[in-house]
Amino acid sequence: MYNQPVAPGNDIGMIQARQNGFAAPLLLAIVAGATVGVGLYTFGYAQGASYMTDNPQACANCHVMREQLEGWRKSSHGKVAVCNDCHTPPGLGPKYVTKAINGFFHSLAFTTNHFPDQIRITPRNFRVTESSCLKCHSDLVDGIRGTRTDGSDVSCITCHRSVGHM
Amino acid sequence: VNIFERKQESRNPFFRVVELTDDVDDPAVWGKNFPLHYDSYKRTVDQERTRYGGSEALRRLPTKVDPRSVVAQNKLEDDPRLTTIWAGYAFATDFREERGHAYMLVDQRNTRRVLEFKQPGTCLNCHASTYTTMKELGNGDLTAGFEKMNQMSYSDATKLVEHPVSCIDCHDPKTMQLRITRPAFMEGMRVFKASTGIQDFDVNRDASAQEMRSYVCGQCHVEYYFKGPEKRLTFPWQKGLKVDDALAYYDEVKHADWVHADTGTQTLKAQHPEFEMYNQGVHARSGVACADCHMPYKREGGLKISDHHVRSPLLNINRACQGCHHFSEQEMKSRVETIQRRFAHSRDVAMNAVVDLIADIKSARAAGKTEKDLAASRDLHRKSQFFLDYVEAENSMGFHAPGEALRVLADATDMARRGQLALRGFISSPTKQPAPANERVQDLSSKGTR
Amino acid sequence: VNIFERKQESRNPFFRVVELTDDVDDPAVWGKNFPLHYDSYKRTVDQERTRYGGSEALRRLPTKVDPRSVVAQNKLEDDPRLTTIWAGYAFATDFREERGHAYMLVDQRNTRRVLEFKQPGTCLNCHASTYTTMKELGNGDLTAGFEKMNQMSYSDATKLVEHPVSCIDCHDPKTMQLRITRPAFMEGMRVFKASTGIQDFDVNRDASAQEMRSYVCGQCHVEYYFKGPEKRLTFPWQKGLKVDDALAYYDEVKHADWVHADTGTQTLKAQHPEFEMYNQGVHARSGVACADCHMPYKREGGLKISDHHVRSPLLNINRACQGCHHFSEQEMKSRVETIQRRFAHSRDVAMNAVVDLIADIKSARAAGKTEKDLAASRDLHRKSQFFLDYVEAENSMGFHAPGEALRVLADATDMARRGQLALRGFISSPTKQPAPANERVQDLSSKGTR
Ligand code: HEC
Ligand code: HEC
Ligand code: HEC
Ligand code: HEC
Ligand code: HEC
Ligand code: HEC
Ligand code: HEC
Ligand code: HEC
Ligand code: HEC
Ligand code: HEC
Ligand code: HEC
Ligand code: HEC
Ligand code: HEC
Ligand code: HEC
Ligand SMILES: [Ca+2]
Ligand SMILES: [Ca+2]
Repeated sequence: MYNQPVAPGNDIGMIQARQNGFAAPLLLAIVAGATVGVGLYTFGYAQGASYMTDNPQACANCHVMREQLEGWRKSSHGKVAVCNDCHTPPGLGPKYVTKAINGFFHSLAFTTNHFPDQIRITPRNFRVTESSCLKCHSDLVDGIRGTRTDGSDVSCITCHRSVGHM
Repeated sequence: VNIFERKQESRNPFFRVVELTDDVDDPAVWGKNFPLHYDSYKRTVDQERTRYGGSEALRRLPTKVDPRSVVAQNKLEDDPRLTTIWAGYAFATDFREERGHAYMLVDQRNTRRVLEFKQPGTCLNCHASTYTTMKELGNGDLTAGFEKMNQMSYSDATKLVEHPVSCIDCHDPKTMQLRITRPAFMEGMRVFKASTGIQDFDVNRDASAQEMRSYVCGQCHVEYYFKGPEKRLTFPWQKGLKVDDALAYYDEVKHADWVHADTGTQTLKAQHPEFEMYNQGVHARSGVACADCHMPYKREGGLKISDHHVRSPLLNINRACQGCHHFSEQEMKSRVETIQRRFAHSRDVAMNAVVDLIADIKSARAAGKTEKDLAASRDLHRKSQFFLDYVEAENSMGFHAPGEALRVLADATDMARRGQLALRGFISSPTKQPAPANERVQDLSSKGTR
Repeated sequence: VNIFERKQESRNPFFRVVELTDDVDDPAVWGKNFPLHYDSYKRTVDQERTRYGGSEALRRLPTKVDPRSVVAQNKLEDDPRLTTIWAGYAFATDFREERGHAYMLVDQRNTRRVLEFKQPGTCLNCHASTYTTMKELGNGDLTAGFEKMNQMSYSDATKLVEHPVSCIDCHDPKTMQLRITRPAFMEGMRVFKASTGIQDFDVNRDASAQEMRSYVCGQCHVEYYFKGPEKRLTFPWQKGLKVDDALAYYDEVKHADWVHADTGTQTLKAQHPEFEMYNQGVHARSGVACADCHMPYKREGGLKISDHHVRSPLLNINRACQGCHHFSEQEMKSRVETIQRRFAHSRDVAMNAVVDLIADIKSARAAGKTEKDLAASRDLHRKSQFFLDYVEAENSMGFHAPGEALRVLADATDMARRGQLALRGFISSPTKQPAPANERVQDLSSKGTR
């Protein structure tokens, strides 16, 4: 179940809609939409652009991200990893796709004010983050992953949930 | 392109110096490929106690019958009430605190329960590396070998084994993946899952990797009985994993472990239902596995490995708990002890009630009461004994499922006292029956963390 | 997420359109400066039920004596056993599910416990905004006013108050900081802290900001009694906050709330010990405050404010729980209900035992047993009644401290059944006294999260 986390139960339909993995075509569609979308919102909000930089400060252009920024500063990773190290997948392509998707939906959510007070990571981004740990730690954990087959990998977040921010 | 897939690059940092086949039960051989694991595995000889767990190394004079020079605490001396509740059963002659895996075979061979009572080969299922033995006995057919071993006498069967639980009992030698090697657990899970609506569950095929981190332990750390003349090792899970379900099952198949010496009651003895109780707790619900706490990862040089020094997590709080709980070691320890202290209190209350009931039935018999007069109180004796014993035999002192353990003790206390009242002609007929303590059987072990 | 960090954020300057003095008890006036808070505060009129909590809006025909057109569930009808355990006491005439703060004054004025029984002004301490009233009565001296109000009749005293608990009862109008305005709580905390070795504790001086987030609630959500002819509101905390400590205190001062109609026992009725039970739980230990769950932060425009719509957190799981617990709302809800279901079961078992005991003593009296014959069973009736009532009256259905609540029920069950046995001449004299359930009094509320 780790590799397939259940929906982090928030009842906002629009969010539910994002909770399934993205098939390639749908992905493209969204990327397109996303770019437009981001463009659009960037117009009103500088923040949209924040998604394209790696500066944590930029994430916190949205005050709703401030909590994580504060927590991140204090965390063991505050000095070693930025938001995007953990919240975007390896590889430039995937990275910007993800940024676009998040940028689009988060900007949308932010403007329409449609999101829970206690923000919960989506299953998709949860998986992105799980895989991002390996960008830096794969050597260390090769051993414990050795008994695992694809799709049943060790979930780092189970035990290290708060490494990035409380 | 699936951007989530983790790269499957060289995931094998372990340097294989020997070829491991499915017939190597000697851990030393496996140790050649996995020296770090073998070293920690061997550390299970260590004896260190915690407030309620671990074990204490007590010296003794080796004798011809029992060559052990070191044993763990004698629980019967520490709490004589146990000899009363088990009167007439082998457990009343010898029962010690359990210790590390390294001792499982020698402790079994030398307990008076084996030395002075005839026991079947079945006992070995959980006290030795029996995988290769069973395969040989069954000429390749594990289950056939399992059935053969069960039907042998203990003395004959034990000659066939050499090691305590070994690498091969938990691991596939080729992939090192976890696997279930005990037919009793395969069958137990099948009937249990069926009770939750999942048909022909094959644990080695259908269980997730995280579940396997508990299932390998569930092969032994469970309540069991020997079914029929074939002495087949069987887990009472047909109706579910709760104590109520086990009792209902035993009642249905009319099973009793022994007849209580003082009361003549058809009594049941429960043994180490760690797996079942754990499944009633918030950790199982959260997807936390036995291995997470009892075999936490430890860093060895540039590598993280699972600590094979299986032991009390309270001897290893930093690794066992602090990954998930951000409180001091002292605070985590005292949280556990707060739970255990409460449990110990209610356990004592319940045990005193059962002891009182036994004394009452005993004197009632002496006073010549008829079987009919005793029926009601004996029925409550059987029930309260099993409920009490179930959580008492569970080895975490209530920690694995604090709420469920106390609920069971409250029920045991009520039943024992009502047993005493029944002898005095009082049968309770409440206007409102207690609401059920739990939802219908459900499988918590497979819940995710989210 | 770290609650302490969140607090920082909510430090926001609010527009002061009116000057708030220490004499303004009308929340509407405060609402001018804090419209968002006032709006959520007013929402406590909402009635919505959860499986075991919240409240249901039931229509009724307003009468001249009781003008309410909507009330909450009648618990006496839902569970008639309550009228038996409280026989002879006002609670047996009228006891409803509690609802939101907005109703506290009207529900008190119109309960048959007030309409049909003579009650003192003391009742108002927790059912109205009494801060300014007490100050006036004492010409500036809060405690003097408190004493005056206690000694008035309820009918006279209630004329002096107008609002349910209001801003001024929890806040300093200048700084908006939390403050304790109830002398009974100041005194209660002083004696309690003294029992833990801390001398002359002044809650408004010595409590941390985080503790205040629970203490303001602890002014009312606690067990209490009216001491002496002065009817002084008193909390039985001299020996500690546990049920055992409260009972020991009442025994020492020889207090009884009423004489049980059926048994003639000097009985005690417990009321809403939320604060005391919460202090036995893992949340208090972790530094989680009442307000964290019942008044979680919520986003209003750019601000994060404390939700003043005080209610069941199960109606607000995302804000109340998911800041700390990373599980779905459905999962959090079912975790709570699992705890509550177990509690409900053991509560029923214990209540049936107490009901049986009452019936037994009643018939023993009818059969002409002497006071001396009844002494032992009456003593156990007093104890088991209080233990049962204590956790039953606690309003979280066991959630605030699941382990402690079940431990108390197990003890209650044992004592009630032993009471029945005592009537039949059996007195238990165990070879081993139960180990103490808890460490010596300790102050959990002041534990940090680390
Ligand atoms: C335009 C404002 C804005 C900016 C800039 C922003 N966020 Fe967010 N973020 C939001 C909002 C609003 C939500 C809540 C979305 C929801 O729950 O529906 C959110 C949710 C999230 C989530 C959890 C929900 C999910 O989609 O998994 C993550 C992770 C996240 N943001 C990371 C980041 C990172 C990393 C950055 C910087 C690269 C960033 N955010 C910058 C507004 C923003
Ligand atoms: C950009 C590289 C990078 C990424 C991405 C990253 N880490 Fe780290 N991590 C580090 C470095 C460097 C350290 C050493 C920091 C130190 O020793 O203080 C570290 C330390 C740690 C530690 C030990 C300190 C502690 O907090 O206990 C843990 C555990 C950890 N990382 C887990 C994770 C997990 C889980 C993830 C993914 C959710 C992750 N890391 C993602 C670079 C990274
Ligand atoms: C079951 C719990 C658990 C899981 C799952 C887990 N870890 Fe750990 N991790 C630990 C523990 C315990 C330690 C501390 C080991 C020690 O102190 O020797 C640790 C230590 C670490 C460290 C710090 C090593 C050091 O001492 O600097 C890193 C980095 C790390 N883990 C990364 C990961 C990554 C990446 C994953 C996912 C592939 C992961 N962990 C999965 C429990 C876990
Ligand atoms: C070392 C890895 C790491 C870093 C760095 C990191 N995060 Fe996260 N983030 C995580 C993990 C892991 C989760 C999932 C937590 C969970 O599932 O409970 C998460 C979740 C979130 C969420 C969703 C809230 C939640 O708890 O589900 C937001 C929003 C977020 N991160 C924003 C940020 C921002 C903004 C930054 C930079 C200031 C940042 N993160 C830096 C690992 C990281
Ligand atoms: C969340 C952590 C956790 C999980 C998960 C867990 N345990 Fe435990 N276990 C403990 C603690 C804590 C104790 C008490 C140790 C003590 O008192 O010293 C304990 C005690 C035990 C003991 C007695 C140990 C001794 O020292 O005497 C056994 C046996 C045991 N557990 C087996 C299991 C099995 C089998 C499972 C899974 C079915 C399991 N545990 C799951 C934490 C855990
Ligand atoms: C083949 C059977 C078997 C398996 C599999 C098994 N155990 Fe055990 N375990 C035992 C026996 C038997 C003992 C008692 C040994 C003795 O007292 O001589 C024991 C003892 C223990 C103890 C007590 C140690 C002490 O100091 O008191 C713990 C903890 C424990 N096991 C945990 C586990 C965990 C966790 C797993 C799975 C990772 C597991 N066991 C798998 C049979 C088994
Ligand atoms: C289903 C697995 C299983 C079977 C079958 C089993 N044991 Fe055990 N045994 C365990 C586990 C697990 C422990 C450690 C936990 C405990 O002691 O409660 C243990 C502990 C012991 C101990 C050490 C503690 C004590 O009781 O003194 C002895 C001796 C022992 N068993 C003897 C036997 C004998 C004799 C039999 C057969 C009649 C037997 N076992 C059958 C699993 C099993
Ligand atoms: C009682 C069960 C048990 C026994 C016996 C056992 N292991 Fe393991 N082992 C485990 C568990 C559980 C894991 C974790 C696997 C996972 O998470 O997928 C593990 C993991 C491993 C791994 C993978 C890397 C790691 O550290 O997680 C290796 C290698 C390993 N064991 C070697 C051995 C060797 C060598 C022996 C014998 C000396 C042995 N094991 C005996 C239960 C056992
Ligand atoms: C892989 C994660 C993980 C590990 C390892 C773990 N826990 Fe927990 N623990 C949890 C979760 C999740 C909960 C449920 C509450 C929550 O959501 O935080 C919990 C709850 C608890 C509670 C409160 C429940 C209760 O019954 O009062 C205690 C106490 C506790 N854990 C102690 C321990 C101890 C001691 C250990 C180590 C022996 C341990 N935990 C190891 C995740 C973990
Ligand atoms: C960790 C969260 C948490 C904390 C801290 C907490 N509560 Fe609760 N409380 C709950 C939950 C959950 C319920 C059950 C609600 C239900 O059943 O609908 C509850 C129920 C209640 C109820 C009954 C509510 C109803 O809907 O009928 C009252 C009154 C109450 N709590 C008061 C308090 C007080 C006073 C404190 C502090 C002394 C406190 N609570 C601390 C979570 C909490
Ligand atoms: C001045 C006394 C007083 C104070 C202070 C007080 N309460 Fe209450 N509370 C009450 C009374 C009285 C009721 C019942 C009202 C009724 O049923 O008419 C109540 C009801 C409740 C309920 C039940 C709501 C429902 O739907 O059933 C909750 C929850 C609650 N209070 C929580 C709190 C919390 C949390 C605090 C502190 C932040 C607090 N209370 C402070 C007196 C108080
Ligand atoms: C120490 C504080 C306190 C005192 C003094 C107090 N109450 Fe309450 N009362 C509460 C709280 C808190 C609740 C909500 C929780 C509950 O109902 O258990 C409540 C609930 C009520 C309710 C609604 C639920 C029910 O019982 O029907 C009534 C009516 C009531 N009280 C009447 C009275 C009367 C009459 C008195 C005086 C004899 C009194 N109260 C004294 C705190 C107090
Ligand atoms: C039953 C107690 C109680 C009552 C009545 C009450 N409050 Fe509060 N209030 C609190 C608590 C608790 C906090 C959190 C304070 C903290 O965290 O230090 C708070 C915080 C506040 C804050 C600080 C900002 C924030 O949102 O945390 C303001 C402003 C406020 N309340 C206004 C009001 C107003 C206006 C009223 C009357 C309409 C009122 N309060 C009634 C308990 C109460
Ligand atoms: C400010 C943090 C915080 C908040 C808010 C909070 N909890 Fe917890 N909760 C904890 C901590 C800390 C523990 C102890 C275990 C651990 O360390 O994770 C815990 C433990 C638990 C447990 C396991 C204990 C047990 O008795 O089984 C449950 C269930 C739980 N919380 C439910 C809730 C619910 C429901 C809410 C909301 C009404 C809530 N919590 C709000 C921090 C919090
Ligand atoms: Ca032990
Ligand atoms: Ca209510």
